[in-house]
Amino acid sequence: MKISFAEGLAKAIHESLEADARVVLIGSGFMGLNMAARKLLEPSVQKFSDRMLVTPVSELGLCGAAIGAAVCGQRPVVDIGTGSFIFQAFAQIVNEAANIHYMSGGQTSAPVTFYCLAGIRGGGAAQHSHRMQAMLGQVPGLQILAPGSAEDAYHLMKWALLESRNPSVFISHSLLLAETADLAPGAAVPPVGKARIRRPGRDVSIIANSITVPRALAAAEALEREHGVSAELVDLRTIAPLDRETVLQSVAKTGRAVIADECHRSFGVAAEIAATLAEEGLAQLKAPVCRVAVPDVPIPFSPPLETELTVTKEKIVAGALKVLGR
Amino acid sequence: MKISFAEGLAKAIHESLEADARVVLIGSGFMGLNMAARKLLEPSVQKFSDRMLVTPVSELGLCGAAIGAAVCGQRPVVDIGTGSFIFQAFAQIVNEAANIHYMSGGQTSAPVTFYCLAGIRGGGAAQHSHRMQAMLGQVPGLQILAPGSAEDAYHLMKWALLESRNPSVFISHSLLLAETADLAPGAAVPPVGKARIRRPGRDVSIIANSITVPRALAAAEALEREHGVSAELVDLRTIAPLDRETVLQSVAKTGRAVIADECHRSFGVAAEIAATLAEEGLAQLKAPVCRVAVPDVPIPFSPPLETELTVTKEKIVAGALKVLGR
Amino acid sequence: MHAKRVTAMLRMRRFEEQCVELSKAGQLLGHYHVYIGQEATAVSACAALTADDFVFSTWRNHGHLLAKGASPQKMMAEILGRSGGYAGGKSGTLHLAVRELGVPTTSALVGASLPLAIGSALACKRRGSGIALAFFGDAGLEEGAFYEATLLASVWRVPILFVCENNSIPPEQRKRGQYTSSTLPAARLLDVPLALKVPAEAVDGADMDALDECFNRLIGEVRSGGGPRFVEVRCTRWPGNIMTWPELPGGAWQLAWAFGAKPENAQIVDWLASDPLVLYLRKLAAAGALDRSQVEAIDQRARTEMADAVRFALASPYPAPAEAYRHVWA
Amino acid sequence: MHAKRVTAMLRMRRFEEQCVELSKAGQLLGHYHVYIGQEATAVSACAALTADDFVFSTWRNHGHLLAKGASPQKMMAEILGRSGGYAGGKSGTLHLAVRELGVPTTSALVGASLPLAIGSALACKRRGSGIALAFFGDAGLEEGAFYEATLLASVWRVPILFVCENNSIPPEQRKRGQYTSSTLPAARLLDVPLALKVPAEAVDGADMDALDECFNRLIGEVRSGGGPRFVEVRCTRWPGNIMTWPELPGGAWQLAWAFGAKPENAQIVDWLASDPLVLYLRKLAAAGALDRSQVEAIDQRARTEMADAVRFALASPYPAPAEAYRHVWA
Ligand SMILES: Cc1ncc(C[n+]2csc(CCOP(=O)(O)OP(=O)(O)O)c2C)c(N)n1
Ligand SMILES: Cc1ncc(C[n+]2csc(CCOP(=O)(O)OP(=O)(O)O)c2C)c(N)n1
Ligand SMILES: [Mg+2]
Ligand SMILES: [Mg+2]
Repeated sequence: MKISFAEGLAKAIHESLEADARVVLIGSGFMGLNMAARKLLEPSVQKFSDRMLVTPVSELGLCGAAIGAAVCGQRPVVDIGTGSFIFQAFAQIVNEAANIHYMSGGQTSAPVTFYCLAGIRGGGAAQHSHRMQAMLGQVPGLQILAPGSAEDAYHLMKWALLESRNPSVFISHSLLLAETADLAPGAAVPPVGKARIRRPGRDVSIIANSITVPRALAAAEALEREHGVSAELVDLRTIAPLDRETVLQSVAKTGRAVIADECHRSFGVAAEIAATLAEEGLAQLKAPVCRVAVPDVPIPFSPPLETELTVTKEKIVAGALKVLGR
Repeated sequence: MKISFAEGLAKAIHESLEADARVVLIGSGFMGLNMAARKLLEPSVQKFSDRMLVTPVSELGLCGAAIGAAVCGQRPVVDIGTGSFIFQAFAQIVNEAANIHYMSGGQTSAPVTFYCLAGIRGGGAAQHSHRMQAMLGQVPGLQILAPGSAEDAYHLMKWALLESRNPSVFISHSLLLAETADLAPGAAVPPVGKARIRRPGRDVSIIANSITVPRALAAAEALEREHGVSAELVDLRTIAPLDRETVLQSVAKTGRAVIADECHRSFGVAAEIAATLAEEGLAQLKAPVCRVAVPDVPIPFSPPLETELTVTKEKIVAGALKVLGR
Repeated sequence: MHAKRVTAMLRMRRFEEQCVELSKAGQLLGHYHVYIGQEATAVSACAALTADDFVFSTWRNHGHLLAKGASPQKMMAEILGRSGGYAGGKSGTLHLAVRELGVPTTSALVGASLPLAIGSALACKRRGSGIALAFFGDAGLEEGAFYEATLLASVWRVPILFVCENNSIPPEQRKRGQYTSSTLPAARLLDVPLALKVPAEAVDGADMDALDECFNRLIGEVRSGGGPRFVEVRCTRWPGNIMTWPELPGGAWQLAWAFGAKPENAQIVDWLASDPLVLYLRKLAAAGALDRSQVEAIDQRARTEMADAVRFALASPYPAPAEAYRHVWA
Repeated sequence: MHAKRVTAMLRMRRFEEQCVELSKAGQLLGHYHVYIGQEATAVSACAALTADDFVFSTWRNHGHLLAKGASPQKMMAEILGRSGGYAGGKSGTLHLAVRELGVPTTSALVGASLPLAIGSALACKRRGSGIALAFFGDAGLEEGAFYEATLLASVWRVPILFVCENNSIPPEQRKRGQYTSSTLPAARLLDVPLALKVPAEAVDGADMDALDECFNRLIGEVRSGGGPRFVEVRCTRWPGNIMTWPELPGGAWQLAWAFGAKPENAQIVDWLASDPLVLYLRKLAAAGALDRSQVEAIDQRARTEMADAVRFALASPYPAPAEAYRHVWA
C-alpha cells in the first residue's frame, strides 16, 4: 500500500485513538498550513472530537498539561505547531518531561508526545525554520523521533502514542508530508532505536535523518548513475536513541562517511555522528568525514538565500565525491 | 594581582558600570547562594542602585526586556540565576536575541548579556544542574562565553558589558567562584574567540572549558608527575566563537586528543571538537579521540551518584592514558 | 488632517491588495498577513508618536510600518525577498523592520514582542525621551510572555502603550464590553492588564475620531510619566482575513462602496458596516469635510504609488547567495 | 479530629527541625526549604483529599508529603540522598515525590508545577474521578507558567484547586485584602485568577478552623464539577525562613510557648502571634478540647518518630554508583 507521510501520520493518529481511550489530542494542526494534508485528519477530528482539546496559544501551558496528563495515566500528544514554537515550551519539555522518571527514582513515567513541524520549509525565515533534534540530544530522558519516510512517520507515531513509556519529541517536516512509501502490511519494522539501511552500498556511507533522507536517497542514486559510486544510506530514524552501531558497521564496510543533516553544522546531529566515528571508528576511516549541514547562519527569508543554506541532493553528492577524493 | 573568579566578575561589573552609563543590571544575584562572594558585589549595589532593576521571578520577561533595552541603546546584563532557568527564557534568547541582527539585515543589534551560574554544583539535582553551552552552540548569532579562570571571568565579562556588539550568554559556574588567578595588569589578553594554551605539552592535547579547565590542569600536572606524560591544555574560553584552529594546531603537534567537558556526552561540546578533528584533523590523529564528559543521564541529587557522573581530574587522567594506549 | 488620514488608510489598503495579488501570482512566497480593516488604528496611533518613540509589531506589520513612514517600495521588495528590501530580503514579511523609523525588530512569535517592547520602554525611561508602543493581536494575551511583560511594565512603571488589536469582534459587539475572541477565558480582555494595575480601556477600531481621542490621551499620559497603559482596539475581521491565505472576496475594495454602491459579495456587504475607512469617508462626506472627487484623487495616487512599489520590487534583483552569510554578527 | 490535626502539625514541625539540625551538622547537602509556620495549610487541605486525588508541590514540599501520609523515614533518607529514600537518593529534598500517595512528581522550578497540575486535573476529568491540588508559593504568580496554567484551567474547566501559600504577609495584614508579597503589582493577588474567571478567595493560614471550612467547601465545589478554584493562604514568614539557609532562631519550638511561656528570641515572640500551631493549641485549650498533657504526649511521639526517621536515614547506605545509570528510561 502506497501512502504519503501525511497519510501515515493521519493513519497512526486515527488508529491510536481507536485503539486506546487514553490517547488525547491537545491541538489538531498536525499538518501545518497544508490544507490537503489537513483534510486527512478530518475523520479523526469528527469521530474523536471529545478527545481533542481546545488550545489557546499557550505552548508552555499546553506542553506542561500534556506532561501532567501523561503522568496521571493519559497518553497525550500535543501539537506544538511549527518546530520553532518549542522554545516557548522548553522549560516543560527539557526540565520536566525529561527528568520526571529519573528524579522520581523510577516511580513515575511520562509517556507524552510533543509533535511539531520543524525545519527549513520555504519562506519560514529566521523564526519559523528551526530544527531542534541536536539541541534535544543534550537532554537525556527525551526520545527524539525524526522519521524520514512515510512508513516511519506511521510506525513511529503509532509507537509513540500506544507503546512508548517515555516522553518523545516527534519531529515532522512540512517538506516531507507529500513523500510516499510502501506500507507493506506485515513487513518487518525495525525496532525503535534501530537505524534502517535504506540502500546498501560499498564505497561511502551517507547518514541522514528527517528531510535529508529522501535527499540523500536521490544523491545516492545520482552517485550511482553519474559517478559509478555505490553509496550506502543509513536512515537514523531516531536521534535518541541513536543507533551508533549501525553507523559504525556501515562505515566499517565503506570506510567513508558523509553526514547529511539539516541542523546547523556546529553542534548538530552531524557533529555527534562524526564524533562517534572519531572515537569508535577511527581505524575504519579511509578519509576525513564530511558534514553536509546547514551553515551556522540564521535562516533568511529570501528564496535564493534560503537555498544557499539548504542541504540539497547536489551538496550531498559533492560531499560524497569529496570524501572519495574525487 | 591574585584575584578569584568571583572577584573578577565583581570587578568587571563594577568597572563596567563606572565606564558606561548604558550598562544596566537586571537582577544582581550573580554569585548565587555564595554569601561571601555576594559581598563582593555590595559596592556596586550601593553605588549603582539606580542602575539595578527590581526583578520578579519572570525569566522570560526579564530576558526579553534586556534584549529590548539593548536594541534601543542600553547595554544590559540580566542575571538568570541558576543556568537551568534559562529554559524559561529560551524563546527570547534563542529566537529573538540571536536573530535580531540577521533578520533586520544588519539594521539592529542587541548587545545584551545573559548571565547564569550553570553546571553540576553539588546537590543541584536534575533541575538545577544544566550546562547549556552545547545546546546554544546550535544557535548562530549567540556568543557563548565559558570562562574557566578568574582572569577570563574578568576579561570576558568586561568585554561583554562594554565592547561586544552581539548577544552573549555568560556561563559562570558555582564551583569556579573561588578559583584564583593572576590578573597581571598590562598582560596580553587573547582576543575573544581565541583559545588559550594554559599549559604547553607534547604527548596529548586536553581540550577544556568552564569548570573542566582547572580539573584538566590538575590532570595535566598529575600526568606529568605520575606518568611522565606531557599534556597540552587548551582552554576554549568561548564556545561561540569556537577556536577550532588552536585545537587543530595543538592536536597536529600531539597527535592525540582528550576533550574534557561538563555537558552530556552526546551532542556536547566534546562532540563538536571531536567532529572537527574527524573532519579537519584526521591525518594528524595517532589514536581515537576520547570524550571525557557527563554520561547521558539526568543529574541525581545523591552525592555519590552525582560524583559518579562528574568529570573529575581522575577521569581526565584516565582518558589521556587511554588515548596514549597505556 | 482628514485628507492625510484618508491618504494613509488608502495607501495601506492598496498596498495590501497588491500583496494578495502578488501571492496569487506566485511572487510572494510563504505565509503573510494583511492589515485590511484595521487601518484606522495604525494611522491614529502613529500620528501621536514622535521620532524618538519605538514601535513593535507582529507578523501583521505592513500597516504599522506604512504609518511610521516606511517606503512601500522597500517594504514590497523585502516582502518579495529582494535585495532592495529593508533587510535585503532576509526578513520577508514576517520580520519587516525599519530601525531608522523606530521599528528596530519585528518578532513573528505570538506575544514575543511584548517583553522586547518593555525593554525598549525601559531604555526610553533611562535616556529620558520617547516611549514604546506595541501593536499585537488578541491571541497575544494567551502567552505567558504577555503576562510577564505586563507585570514588568507595571513594576518598573515604564512608558509603554500596549495596543491590542482585537480583530475577532463581531460587528454588533464591537462597541460593547464583552470579549469575544478566541480562547481567553476573561469576561473582558481588559481584566487581565487591570489585575496587574495597568490602566486599560477599549476603543472602537472602526471609529477614527474615537481612536484619535483615545491615542492622543493615552500616549500623552504615557509620555508624561504616567506609566504603562493598555488599550484594546475592537475591530471586526475583514472577510479576506478569514481564510488561511488572504483573499480579496468581492475583488479590490471600491471607493464607490463608501458612497452608496453595494458590493456584490454578501460578506463584504456585512463587513462594510465595520470598515473604518468607509465609516470615516461617510462621516467626512456628511460633514462636507472631504468630497468624493477629492477621495478619488487620493485613491488614484495611492493606487499608482503601490503599483510603482510592486514594479520597484519586481525589478529589484534577488540578493546574491553570498549575502546569506552576512549579518550573522554585528 | 483535633488530636489528629495537632499530631500532623507537630510531626511536620519536628521533622523540619531535624532537617535544620542535619544541615547544620553537614549531613544535608545543598539548599533546602522548611514548612514551619505553614503546617495548618497542608494538614487542612490534605484532610479533604481522597486517594484518587493528585497533589503537586514545590521545593517546600516536606509538609505536603507528610500530610499525604508519606513516611518520615523514607523522606528523610531521600533528603539525605540515601538508598532508602523514596527515589533512592535521586531526588533529594527538591523533588520529593511519592507516586502511590498521589504525588507523582515535584518540580523545583517556580510556577512549573502548575501546567503539570492542570494536566493531572484533565486526566481526572477524563477518567471521571479525583481532582488535582497544587500547592505553590506567591512568587509562582510572577511566572508566565502560572498564567497559562490558570488560563487552561479556566478554558478546560478541569477539577483543580490552586493553593497559593503566600508566606510573605506581615502579621497585621494577614487577614486583610492587601497583597504584600514580593513583586507582583496586583492590588490583590486574587485579582489575577479572577480576571481569568477562576473563582478565588483568601484565607488566613494561621486559622485552622477557617482553613478547614475553606478547603472543605472549595474541594467540594471542585470535586462536584464546578471547575477550577483558587485560594490564597495568607501566612507570615517564620523567622527561620528569612535567611538563605533555614535556621532555628531561639532554638527548637517549645510547646510551653503555646501555654504562656515567652521565648527569649524577640523575632520568635513576634512571630508566635502568627503561628498556626500556637493559635490552634490555645484555641483548643480554651475550649477544653485538648489539654497540655495530651499535647505533650503527642509532641513526645512526634519527636521520637522524627528522631527515628533521622536514625533510619543515617543508617541507610548511599546508593551504589551504578544506580546513577538507572531510571533514565522507563
Ligand atoms: C509562539 C507562537 N505560537 C503560534 C504561532 C502561530 N500563529 C501565528 S499568527 C497566530 C494567531 C495570532 O492571532 P492574533 O494574535 O489575534 O493576531 P492576528 O493575526 O489576528 O492579528 C498564531 C497562533 C506563532 N506565530 N507564535
Ligand atoms: C524558574 C525558577 N526561577 C527561579 C528559581 C529560584 N527560586 C527558588 S525558590 C524562589 C522563591 C520562591 O518564592 P515563593 O514562590 O513565594 O515560595 P516560598 O519559597 O516562599 O514558599 C526562587 C526565586 C526557581 N527555583 N525556578
Ligand atoms: Mg486576532
Ligand atoms: Mg513565598
